[in-house]
Amino acid sequence: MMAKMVSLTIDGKHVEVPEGTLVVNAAKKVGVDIPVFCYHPKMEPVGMCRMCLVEIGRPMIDRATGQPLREEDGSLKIQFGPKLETACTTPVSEGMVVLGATEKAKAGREDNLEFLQTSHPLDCLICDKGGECPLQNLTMGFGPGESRYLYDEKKHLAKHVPLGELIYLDRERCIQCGRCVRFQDLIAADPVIGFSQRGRSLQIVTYSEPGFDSYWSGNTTDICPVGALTTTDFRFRARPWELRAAASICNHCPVGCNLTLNVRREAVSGGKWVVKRVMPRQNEAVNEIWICDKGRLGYHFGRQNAERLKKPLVRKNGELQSATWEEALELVAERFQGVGSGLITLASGRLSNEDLFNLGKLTQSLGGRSLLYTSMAGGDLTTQIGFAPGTNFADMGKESAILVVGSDLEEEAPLWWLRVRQAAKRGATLIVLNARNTKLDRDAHYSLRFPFGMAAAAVLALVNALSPKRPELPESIQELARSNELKGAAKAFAEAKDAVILFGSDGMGLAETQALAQACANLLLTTDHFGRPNNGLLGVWPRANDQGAWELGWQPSMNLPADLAQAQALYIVAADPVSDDPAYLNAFDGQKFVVVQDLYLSQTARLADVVFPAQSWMEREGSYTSGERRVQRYYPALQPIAALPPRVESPGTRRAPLLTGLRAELDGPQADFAIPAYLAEKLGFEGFAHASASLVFARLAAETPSFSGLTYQKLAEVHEQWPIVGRADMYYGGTAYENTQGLGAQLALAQNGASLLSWPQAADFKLPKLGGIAFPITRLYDRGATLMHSQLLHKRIGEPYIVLGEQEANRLKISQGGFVRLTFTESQQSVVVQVKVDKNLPERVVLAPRSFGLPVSGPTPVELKSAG
Amino acid sequence: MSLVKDALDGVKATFTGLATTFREMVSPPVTIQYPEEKRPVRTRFKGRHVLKRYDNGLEKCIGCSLCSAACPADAIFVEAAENTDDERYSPGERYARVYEINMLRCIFCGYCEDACPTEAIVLGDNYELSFTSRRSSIYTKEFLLEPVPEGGKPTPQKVEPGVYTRSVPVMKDPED
Amino acid sequence: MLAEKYAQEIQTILAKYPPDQRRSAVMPLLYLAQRDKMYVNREDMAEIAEILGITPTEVASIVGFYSLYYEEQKGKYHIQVCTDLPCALRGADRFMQELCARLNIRPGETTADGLITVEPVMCLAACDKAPMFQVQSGAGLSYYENQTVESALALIEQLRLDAARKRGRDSHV
Amino acid sequence: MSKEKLPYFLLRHREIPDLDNLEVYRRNGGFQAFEKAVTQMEPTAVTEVVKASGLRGRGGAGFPTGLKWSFIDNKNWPHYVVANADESEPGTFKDREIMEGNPYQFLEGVAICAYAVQANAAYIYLRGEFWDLAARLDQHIAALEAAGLLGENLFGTKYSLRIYTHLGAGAYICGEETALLESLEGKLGQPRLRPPFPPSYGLYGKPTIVNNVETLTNVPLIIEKGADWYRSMGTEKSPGVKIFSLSGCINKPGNYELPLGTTFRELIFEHGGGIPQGRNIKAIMAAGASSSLIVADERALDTPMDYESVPSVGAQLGSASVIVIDDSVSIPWLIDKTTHFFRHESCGKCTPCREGTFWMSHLTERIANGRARREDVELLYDVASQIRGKCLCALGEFSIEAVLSGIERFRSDFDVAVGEIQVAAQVEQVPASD
Repeated sequence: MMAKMVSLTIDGKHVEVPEGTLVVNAAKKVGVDIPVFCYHPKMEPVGMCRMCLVEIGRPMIDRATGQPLREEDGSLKIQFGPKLETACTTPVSEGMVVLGATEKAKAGREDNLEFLQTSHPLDCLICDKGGECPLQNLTMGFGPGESRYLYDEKKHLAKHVPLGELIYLDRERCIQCGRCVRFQDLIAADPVIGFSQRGRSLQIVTYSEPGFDSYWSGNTTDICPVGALTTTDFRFRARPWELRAAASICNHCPVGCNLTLNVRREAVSGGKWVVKRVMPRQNEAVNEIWICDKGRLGYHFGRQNAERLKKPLVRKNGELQSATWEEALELVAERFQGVGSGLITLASGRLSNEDLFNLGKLTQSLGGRSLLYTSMAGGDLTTQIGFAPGTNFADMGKESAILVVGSDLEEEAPLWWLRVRQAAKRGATLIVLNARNTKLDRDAHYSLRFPFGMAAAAVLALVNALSPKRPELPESIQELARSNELKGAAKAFAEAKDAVILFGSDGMGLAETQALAQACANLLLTTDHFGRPNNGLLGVWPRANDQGAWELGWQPSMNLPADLAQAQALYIVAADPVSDDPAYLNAFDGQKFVVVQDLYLSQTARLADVVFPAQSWMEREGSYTSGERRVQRYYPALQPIAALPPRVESPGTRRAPLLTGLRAELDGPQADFAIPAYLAEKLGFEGFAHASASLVFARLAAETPSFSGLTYQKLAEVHEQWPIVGRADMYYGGTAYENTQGLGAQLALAQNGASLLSWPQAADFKLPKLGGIAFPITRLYDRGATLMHSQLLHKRIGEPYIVLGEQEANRLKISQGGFVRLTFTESQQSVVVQVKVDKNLPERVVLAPRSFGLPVSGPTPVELKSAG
Repeated sequence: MSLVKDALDGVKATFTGLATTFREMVSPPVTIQYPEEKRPVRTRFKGRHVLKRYDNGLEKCIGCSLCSAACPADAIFVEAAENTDDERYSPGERYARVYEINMLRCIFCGYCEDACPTEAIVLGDNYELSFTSRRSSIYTKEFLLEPVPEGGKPTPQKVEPGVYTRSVPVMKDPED
Repeated sequence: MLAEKYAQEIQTILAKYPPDQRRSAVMPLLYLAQRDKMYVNREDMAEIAEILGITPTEVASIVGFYSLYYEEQKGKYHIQVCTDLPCALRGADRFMQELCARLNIRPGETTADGLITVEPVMCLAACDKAPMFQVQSGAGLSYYENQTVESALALIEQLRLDAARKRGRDSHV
Repeated sequence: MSKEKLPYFLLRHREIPDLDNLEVYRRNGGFQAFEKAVTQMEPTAVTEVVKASGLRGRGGAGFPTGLKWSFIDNKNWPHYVVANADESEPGTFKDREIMEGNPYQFLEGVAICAYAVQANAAYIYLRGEFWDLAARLDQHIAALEAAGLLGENLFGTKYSLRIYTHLGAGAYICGEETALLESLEGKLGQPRLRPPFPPSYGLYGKPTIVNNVETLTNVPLIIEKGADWYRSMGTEKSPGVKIFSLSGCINKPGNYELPLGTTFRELIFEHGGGIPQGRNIKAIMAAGASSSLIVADERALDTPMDYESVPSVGAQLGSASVIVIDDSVSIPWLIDKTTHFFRHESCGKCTPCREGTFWMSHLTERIANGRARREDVELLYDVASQIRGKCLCALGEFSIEAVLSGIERFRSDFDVAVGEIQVAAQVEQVPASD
């Protein structure tokens, strides 16, 4: 439904905008700058800062006839109010005349800026916002030039106030616009910072433990119109104008947030180019202008630190020793030759499409098996009835339904949590179906709980409520199935014009998520919610490019330890199974030939025969496929590590090394897609590209149906986005970067139409009478390889722990913070971990966070004993 | 006639020339015994940069990088860090952890001096700028900083908390 | 713990507001917490937040904004003298100065025994009966109107006696 | 202007002892109006009577009460009524006397208002200092519930009503109706953006009527005796009686219930007993600290105090809190008092008020203490003018009234203050504190 259009003039420019548009936005659309501080286009207006004052005139209406009055020349008679009005709170109306450049309006701005300057310290010289500061810019543009305030009477306030260990507050600089407070309250739903005191003493405070306890805190530094809020990461590290910007994609989760990596040469790193900060880059279909703190502050693993692998390692006399590329490649090619089906290539979704394509192709050429290293299945279904091109959470509202099942969405994919929540606020029916309470419940219309282990059955119960083809339901789901809540949710889902399902892996492993995905697919097929925009199935994958891996034909093994044990040769890329679960150690018996390709010498790499050093994503080019099936490019930000002295060349524009021939020239880590290509060349296989990611992508697109038609050029296409950010007028939307490097493109759906699948296995899952079951859960801040290099977040990550219900804790006579000995019934391994108590959990349930060193890949029987 | 006149003119010219020679023979020499002896520079001469200190020894440079931004030759590199009261280099929060000028690039325009909000960088008298490698053409902060004045203490200093909270001192407008 | 100590009061307070608007109860609950110590500490704020389902920061914001809540321990009795214009026209400023001088403190300070804090406040809506003040203590708030320095000192003496008696009683328990 | 003494209508307790006893109140006709409204009148009819009476809001803004009630949004439910008992304007002390002396008439007014807009819950937002008063009101409400005058199915109809008290905690801004609603919702007492106005978006986002205590206390009489009776008092455009709070340099400060249109002279010299110690009247503030300073000349003294006439002497009637200033008072000292008040009470939400009141108070402090530069008076005037027309709510807008009118009308006092001549202030100043 199109909104009614309203026409008006702003500073003489004619504008036509939808009814309800605010004057300030209408002006921005025609390039008229109305300065703002408190207003932010992503938030409701509050009209606090009074910066956007303009003169507004409206046509006079004849009370008798209801017709507008006209001047003698026939033009509308306009009446201006006695006062200036705030453009940020006033919606447009037909025939309105907005004047922002009159003496009166200009005086209003000058007055306001003079007021703001009475307490602002004017320490732009050392302020991290200096150079990209709205107050600085607007004062230059609209300010009075001089202040009549007596300098001696300026209020001096604390300049070094840690709100937590991540965000610092400078009380003097704060202009009380409240953007940060409102962001945390309305968008992040973590009102952990607030205003205290009043009048001129109004100040930002936090009483959360730890301070500023939110995954979204970094965004407040972007939208802060002064340098009051700064991140510990960037504080005093560089001036904004000294930084170069490289477009990138976050690789922590499947959302695929668009990033800008700001780089600069750093003396304390020996003059190397380093990433100084990570900033959001606008993509209104993906992350809008936000990123979570993991994306912003967890990038350090890609930096060129001392622990990074720099040269290939080859095992000689039982020791891993440095070797040349030639030597290492030669050895691997020789050993892979003829291994045939004895080869297993194990790679994770941390790799790009190009990497996975070349790795898969090499494995295929050798006759081996490519296995995706993941804890979550169902990608075979998301490739068929996943998000269709044109799907965008931003377009979902009334008439849409969103079902989130088996996922703690804010922990697994923060931006999706944010966008789903906003869709719910716009009127989309949000159904949250989980075994336990999550933050998303607060916004849910239907918040349903199923017994632990019964996710697929719970979805089948929804189908059951709708479809005559009733799948059998196990006993323990019957109560939920009979509830009116569930029936209401099923009905709302079925009746929605558009509907999507997000399924995650909360408390589940491969088998369970496979069943869940199948149940979800059946629900979508039953209700005809697939194959068109804003419909389909979304996997909340553990890694950034898991969807891409599935699209390229990678699949996990349902019994990986056994498969690995049986293999003759292993090629493990961007995966560290041994750290995740010591059970995998059995696979490394010393007999088989093991090649590991990674950034660091991981636990698995230590067991390898050959280790290839890989380039981090910030040193190279590539593309990821997000969970929403959007293929997005990332660009090199840093020069790759080279053992040879670096050539002085500016980053940002540099492409992957152009190799005329291999061997002697190869130096330092190589791109993950290039290494298999080198091997292929050694082995004499045709059809591999190693020279650049774009060449690989061209082959990939030619050989993979869902990618067909995509090119790097296409992925780099952009169009105008709203709100406007990142240009000279960064006061408007904050310091997020404008997207000039590509919005990406969504994959086409598989050609063959989907039909109703067989009902998944949904056997009754009963909690044991003795011991307990450990269910894996995902925490945003985990102890995985990608976060442990970011020391900033260490305090937030903490030590390994498990979560128990109150009853369970009481039974074990243990309280929050106590220690418990956790023994895995099958393997009889045991660990001592700390306990957190969640009063809502049932007995016999143990929540075990993934990537905390606990070998829980799916529901696992355990025994618990208090350990003091 | 003309011959005689020519001869006389020749003689005259010779003596005129010799007069200059004799005069210069007795006037003091222009050359000096550089490097033992050095000629003073003009007051507005722009020589090698000096990073200034306050009387108490704290560095004037606050690491704001404005000199680097102003430099048309991109010769200056500044890397800042945060002061603490236990380890204080300059007043306020920020100081220059690294300050380098590439003298191969510097064109002695003095823009850095103009840009400096704390009068920390000053183009001094020193014009002896020879170096033997590209590496040594990069002058570091340690090299550029002036010596600690008498009565001052070297940086970093341990200071009373809360005394040096302002980066920029309140300065009078320049009077000249 | 407030929830145990004042279970009945908390229920009464919560019953005043619609069930989905518990947050409204934050101010009355803060008064409840302040009764004990004449200030609200972090634990109390956290507990009130827990009762109302909001964050401790949101509770602390309220404490900071409203001038009748204290985040720090001052005197047991706050003598709050209105010195706004109408009262000042009737000598409230002089009244407070003299009172403070007699107590040997400055406005805003607490007497050496830690009992009495004298502070100027904004209008108390008793402009016709100035000089006047209110006494805020654990027992609540009471107005004292048409005061003289002598009458105020007599009251303070009484408050001190009460406090001493209370202490004596407490120490016997 | 007729001079015969009208009986008390709002301060009836001055004539009837123990009116704060429900029995006594009922014996004097109490709660008949409410019963009549609930049992015999349509809700809209009640609103119409109030509209016809010409009653205007007594809290300061003077908005027609009946009109406000008629704006209630009937598409959105439930409705609420909130009585604004956050009386905090320096110079205002009328609501407290009503609620102490004549509480039931006020509660009956709340009840009638609630019935008129079909609200089933009403809150009385009292300033935090009215702690004892709130406790007494709670007892009165309990008494009403016990007597079946509040609660479920009143007078055998389907209508039910509960009244609750809610204490603020020391914030003048909460007298602003939207800030009051925010505060009642458990948030910072900062004003909301308007529109929407409370009758369409009020407490908890629901349609809400916010009325001052005195306004509501008028209502039972209007319902009982009719709109025409009410109109027979006061003036054509400002009908009815009003409580004038008289304070400052006056012999007999206190509340005076008089018809609107009574002159300043009558209030100050006849009722208030004139200026103490035979001094001369210098200025009048008609609406507490928020008001302009009226030069107390003959014309001003003869001005009737109603909503239309007071503006003719460059001021507003507001809440009719009349502060009398005699010739011993230095105007710079006076505006230092008012700006200090506003600086302390500014909520900090909008820039001009937050920064402007702070700056003004700096300047007035300097001027009042004789430390000012000559240009500071001009600067003060500029700063005050700079605030005008830019604030989010009335607090900031009215914070400048005394400053601007003070400088305009009493310039010579300022000249003395910024001159080198030190004039001993009548009242010693106390250091400002936040």
